Amino acid sequence: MDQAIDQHPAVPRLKLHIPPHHPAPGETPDFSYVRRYAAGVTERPATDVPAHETHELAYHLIRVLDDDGAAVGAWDPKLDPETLRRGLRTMMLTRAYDDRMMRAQRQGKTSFYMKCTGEEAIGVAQAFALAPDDMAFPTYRQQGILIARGWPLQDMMCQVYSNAADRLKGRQLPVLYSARDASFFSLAGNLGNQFPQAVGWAMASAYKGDRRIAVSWIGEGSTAEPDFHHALTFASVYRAPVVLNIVNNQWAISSHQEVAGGEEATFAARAIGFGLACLRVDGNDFLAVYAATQWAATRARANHGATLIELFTYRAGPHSTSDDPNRYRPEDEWKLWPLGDPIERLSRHLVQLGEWSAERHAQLDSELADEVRDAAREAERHGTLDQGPHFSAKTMFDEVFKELPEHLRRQRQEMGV
Amino acid sequence: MDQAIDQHPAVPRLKLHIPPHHPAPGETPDFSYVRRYAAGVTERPATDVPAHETHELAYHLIRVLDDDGAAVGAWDPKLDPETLRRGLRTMMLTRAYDDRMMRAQRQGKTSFYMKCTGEEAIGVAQAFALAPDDMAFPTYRQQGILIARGWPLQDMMCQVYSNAADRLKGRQLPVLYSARDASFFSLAGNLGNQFPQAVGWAMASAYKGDRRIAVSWIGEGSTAEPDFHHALTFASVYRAPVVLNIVNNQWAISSHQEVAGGEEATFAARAIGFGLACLRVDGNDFLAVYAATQWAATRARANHGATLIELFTYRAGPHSTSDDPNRYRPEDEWKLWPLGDPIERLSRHLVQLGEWSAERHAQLDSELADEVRDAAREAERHGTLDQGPHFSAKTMFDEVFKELPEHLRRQRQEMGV
Amino acid sequence: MPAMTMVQALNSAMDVMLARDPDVVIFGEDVGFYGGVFRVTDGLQKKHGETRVFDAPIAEGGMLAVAVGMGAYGLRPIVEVQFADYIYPATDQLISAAARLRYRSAGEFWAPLTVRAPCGGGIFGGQTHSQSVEAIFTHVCGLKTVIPSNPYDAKGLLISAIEDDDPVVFFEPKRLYNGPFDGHPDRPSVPWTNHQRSEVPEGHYTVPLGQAAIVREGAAVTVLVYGTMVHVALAAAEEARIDAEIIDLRTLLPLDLEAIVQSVKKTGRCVIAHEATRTCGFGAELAALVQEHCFYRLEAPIVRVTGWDTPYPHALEWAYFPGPARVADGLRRALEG
Amino acid sequence: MPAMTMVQALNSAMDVMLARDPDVVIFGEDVGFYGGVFRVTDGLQKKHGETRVFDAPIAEGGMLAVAVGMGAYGLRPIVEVQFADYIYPATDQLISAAARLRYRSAGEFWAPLTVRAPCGGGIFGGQTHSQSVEAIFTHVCGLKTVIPSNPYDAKGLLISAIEDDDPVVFFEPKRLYNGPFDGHPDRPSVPWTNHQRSEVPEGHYTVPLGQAAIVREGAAVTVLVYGTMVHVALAAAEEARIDAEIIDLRTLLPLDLEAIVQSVKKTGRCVIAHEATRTCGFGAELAALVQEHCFYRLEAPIVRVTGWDTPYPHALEWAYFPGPARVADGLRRALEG
Ligand SMILES: Cc1ncc(C[n+]2csc(CCOP(=O)(O)OP(=O)(O)O)c2C)c(N)n1
Ligand SMILES: Cc1ncc(C[n+]2csc(CCOP(=O)(O)OP(=O)(O)O)c2C)c(N)n1
Ligand SMILES: [Mg+2]
Ligand SMILES: [Mg+2]
Repeated sequence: MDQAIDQHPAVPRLKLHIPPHHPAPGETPDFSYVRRYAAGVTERPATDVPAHETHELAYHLIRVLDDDGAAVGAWDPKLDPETLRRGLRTMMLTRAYDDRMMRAQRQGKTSFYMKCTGEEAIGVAQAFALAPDDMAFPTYRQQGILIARGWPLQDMMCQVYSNAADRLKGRQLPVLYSARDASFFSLAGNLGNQFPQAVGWAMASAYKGDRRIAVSWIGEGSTAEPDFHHALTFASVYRAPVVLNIVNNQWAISSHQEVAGGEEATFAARAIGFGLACLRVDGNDFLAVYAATQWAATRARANHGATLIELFTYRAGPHSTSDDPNRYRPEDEWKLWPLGDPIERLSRHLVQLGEWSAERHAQLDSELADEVRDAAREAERHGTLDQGPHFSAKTMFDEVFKELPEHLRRQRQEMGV
Repeated sequence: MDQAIDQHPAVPRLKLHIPPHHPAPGETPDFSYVRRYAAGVTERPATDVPAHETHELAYHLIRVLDDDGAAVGAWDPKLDPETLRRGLRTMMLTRAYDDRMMRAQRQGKTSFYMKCTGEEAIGVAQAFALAPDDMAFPTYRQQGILIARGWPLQDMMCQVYSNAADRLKGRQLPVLYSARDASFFSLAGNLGNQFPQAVGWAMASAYKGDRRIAVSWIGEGSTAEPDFHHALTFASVYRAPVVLNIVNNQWAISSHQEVAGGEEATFAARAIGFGLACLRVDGNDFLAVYAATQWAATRARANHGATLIELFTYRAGPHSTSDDPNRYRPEDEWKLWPLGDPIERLSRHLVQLGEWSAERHAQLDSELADEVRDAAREAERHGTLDQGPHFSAKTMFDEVFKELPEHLRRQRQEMGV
Repeated sequence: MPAMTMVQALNSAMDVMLARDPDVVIFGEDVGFYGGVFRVTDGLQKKHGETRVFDAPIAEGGMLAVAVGMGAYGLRPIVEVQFADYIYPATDQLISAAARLRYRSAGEFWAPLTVRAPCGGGIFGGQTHSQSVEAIFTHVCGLKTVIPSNPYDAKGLLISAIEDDDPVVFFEPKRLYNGPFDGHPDRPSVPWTNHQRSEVPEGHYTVPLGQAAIVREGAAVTVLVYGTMVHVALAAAEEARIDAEIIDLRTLLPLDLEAIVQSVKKTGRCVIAHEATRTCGFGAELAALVQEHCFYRLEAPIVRVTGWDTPYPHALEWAYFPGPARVADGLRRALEG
Repeated sequence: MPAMTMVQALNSAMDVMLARDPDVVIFGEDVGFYGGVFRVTDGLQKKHGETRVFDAPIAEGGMLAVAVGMGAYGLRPIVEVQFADYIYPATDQLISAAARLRYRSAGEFWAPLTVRAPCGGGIFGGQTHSQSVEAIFTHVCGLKTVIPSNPYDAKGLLISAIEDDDPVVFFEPKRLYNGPFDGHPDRPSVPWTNHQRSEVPEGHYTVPLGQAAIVREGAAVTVLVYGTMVHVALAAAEEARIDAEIIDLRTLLPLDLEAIVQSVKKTGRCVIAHEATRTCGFGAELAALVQEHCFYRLEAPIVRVTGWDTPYPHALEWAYFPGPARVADGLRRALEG
């Protein structure tokens, strides 16, 4: 082309596309963009197939539980009723814990809280499918992992209360847990950081001839961060034994998944360009989440490399105690979410198997509420953020470095403690 | 899973994969990984197809010129002989310019130089396919764009010499040109920066209802940088009118493209996960490069969004004057490159059309050498890095900000100029 | 004149500029439909349209890169980084591109962008919602850095920043968004309404970059502060009954050195206070400059009262925050010294 | 003892540590087969194997992230950032993760990594191959920052850094890689061989972090320098015949404040010199500390001789570089003052 284009009348003008914000509060929820797929239709490749044989699955949605609560298809992990009940219990306990802590924040006992309501299958089913010493690099919405790994609620609550028994010494924002003994990595406030760190941990595990794999989670909104790209690049280049999960709960605070690039492709498809295996899963289907995680873990453990899993779910609660979702989305969206509630769905499955009943469910609910209440009472004996007691100001200078350097010793003196 | 896995004897140990460095100096070049594809076999979708209809092309290699120099297939842009000869001349001039400047550096007239030998079709054919006012955000290896847009060699040389006539006032490393009047963006030393900047420029152009698109280039090694990820994300979310080129010349200094992730997937395939259109092209085939660029530009101009193009080529020269490729690759690799030399191939095509001859080629070669020599002489009249003259030290403080702030005025005084 | 909070004043500045200049666009995480997590862009998308105020993917580096490209085209993008603590992914584009573009192209290209980010602690945000990172950017040649302390300045300085042809990093002390804060968390928080700098004109006006303001005249000691610490210093001076001259720097770079030197030459003593960690904080540069320019008038060592060289701890926020007691103590040391 | 260049000394440090500790791994751009663009890892992959010394994708942020994960596992990764100018993409992982991990997890996790990066100018690298960015990292709590000035220190300090359980940023003055440099580009470059600090033991030894070295005793004025500027200061003192006491800081954080204070209290005068831009450079912190601790002994303003607050210009490199003439001038100002 020889002439300048800018004044060329024949050429149409360019226009800027902005992803529409829909639906707005008051409007009717619109989930037409969610392709549901029937349960059981997606076939299950062997765990050692070349990655590209999984790429078509980026456009599927792996589902096991059908609408009647039956488990169907190749992805059914065939778990025994006992395990299923444990799974159900753990999800219910996670929800009860969230509700209690949310209330505690509303009561002013702490500054901040984040629930994972509607997403319980993700942390929980995955912890069930992994080895207890597989290293988790989670986000703030996988508290279910800790609970599934039997971590004491009271310990978690002490962190939320930043009280005198908080192992993190009141340093971290509530919910930014750390639990090395549960193979649960210190949570970062900085979105995405953990994703490539998990790849590095996995590379180290492989370098050492270990058997433990790393597993990480990231929100769909955070996939736009560099760390997401780094994780995929390094996982691909060094075939790291890692399972990389994208939790697509449709929202990033007030931004719909389209703002992160969900309009033009699925998030699972991000794997294709790196030659990584990928799976796209109904994140509210305990059995599907379990099966997909098991598939990816088996693959990684056998040195076939990383799998990117998109867990398709919905953030039922507010982003955190700091925002009011009714300002940016219809109030009843969650009720209309086409993939339902993970707890109801697993419960229905157990009932359908004759292994569970409405009565037992109701009873368990109140048992768990009591369990959480008791743990909270215990935790509060060690204090709350508003009332204290907290760690002494003196401790503020510890562990900035392994040993206290001279300039921090001087500053501590200056503080007069 | 309930028991810890790390001591589990039945489970095999993990191992770390490191991409092998092959072939090493002395070994025989091995291009078995290059799937050549015959010229003309890849079909050409309409420029307004949904992006996913192009995704299969990520695993093809668009080629127009066959081994006998015939132009074949749907991608033949059908350029007239005059244009082809101009293209050939521009590539030859670019090579002559590179050779001269490389020698100048060896003679100590400047500190640094980078050639694009073997990659001339890329800058040149693309500039031919674009509008002269489409905004280019290149890397240091697309000097061909400037030459194709008729930018005076002498001006480029003055930059390389950092002399008194250097429009950039001797501030930039040689080859980091800036030429606003040629719609050529200021080159960054920081790899990748320009890629998402081009997307921002394209978004602005679309916002303004302009007709100019942005075009950017990045090396395959640099695709690992965050800026590559940002460019794809923002181009996808806002459907920016931009053409994004990955120049896969097999090497990033001493690192083979596999270190950047080329072992598991093609670089063109990176587009798939973002729902962007993609093309994979024989970068040493002037006609294929022209046709692919024209396809992507047409698509962008019609508001159908961005295209990611992988230009498959080979870095024939050293990375720069600072390295010796014989320390990390076989000396004769370039001669065995299965996709040949872009200049020879276009020349052969013109000969085959009866529009060119070995004699004219040889004659043009020496004409161009003279042209470059004359330009160099002119440029050197304004000085060279080693001999000077340079811009005065006083000018060092200009344009840090639009106006000279007080503290810089004081520092300039302190310097005593 | 209407009384505005700092949030409203900042919102008004952008509203005015969107209306005046079609080249102004705003983007960032949650700034569009929702109006930002601190509501600073509330209503702007509705009023000015989706292509002028829009949500961005969660990629601070991408936002900055795109802003540089838009700036090169000729727009004046305003980027909101949700918290200053999250500006790190953007440092490469800010430092290597935005700050260098005009220089490296000898004036052919430039990036007239404004980066807004809430900074500072005092809201129990923990170590990743409380940081003050200004000193990283004041070290970078080619960037201007601004931190307002009240609604009137906030609007006037933000308009200046947007109209400025160089890249500006604009930090907003989040603890001041909805009211002045004197550093006493135990006392009931007060609204901006009764503060005289909350009277903000509806329309266009500027507060020039590079001019400090003397917010309290005094003869005993000079106090150099900005942002939240302006209010804390005022409280400290009152409570300690010290005749301190308090200077609100407002712009850290370019710095109003003249105002500083004049005052210190008068008082002979100087206290510098900021919330950021001490080592290599902006206070270090201020101390270096003051002793360079006022050495022979200084009667005591320059005192720095700052955040400790630790992350900002959640529960111990008030032990970390350099409150009135610590500033008053610094004043006394400067006087005794 | 063999005479080593700084490149050889650094290489030897890593060779020794790879042999001693199976948890040490090295990666970075071109560090594997090629041995690094400055040859600092030359031969290490061949000797210790592909899984211990390997090339990384061009992603400084990814490298740091991976190093943090490896550190959390229990390895001691060494990351080479090809030029300090390219460390910006890694700032988020360095600052938000590496520097904070131990603190935020109250000691459950930490990242004992070492980041090596060539810094400084003097090789006509232009503005993106010449930067000195140390002050950005000395402002970050949780990071240690080291800059050696000779082969012996380089090896001893690097081994200390690798063995240190906290993250260390290790800047290598590229102009010193192959010979000492006194700041006279016009004079023929000299090799390390004749320099007494080029005698480097083959085996394992350490130079502790946090200890400065007095490289020249004097009574008239104290000069605080590190890296290349150590040699420039020595030349300046000789040429100006000034009885300067020159202190090579070696480690910027933790800083050997005691050595500094002792010397300044003795001389009563102080000059600080670094290549980095002045505003908020590490010299600002040094000036602030010196006046805090030595105020009553200071007889003249502390003088800063630094790179100008502009990018490092290609052709005008030597007008930018704070050479012996400028340092000598600073010494005179400190003496007159
Ligand atoms: C680097 C960085 N940028 C911005 C933020 C502020 N922020 C906290 S959560 C959040 C939304 C994250 O959304 P998503 O990744 O989808 O996770 P979700 O909350 O939905 O689980 C944002 C923008 C942050 N914490 N870190
Ligand atoms: C951010 C950054 N990191 C590292 C470098 C050093 N560097 C300069 S060129 C280069 C290799 C680039 O390879 P590639 O992207 O394939 O481009 P090519 O040179 O092959 O055209 C490297 C690592 C840099 N300039 N910027
Ligand atoms: Mg989300
Ligand atoms: Mg390359």
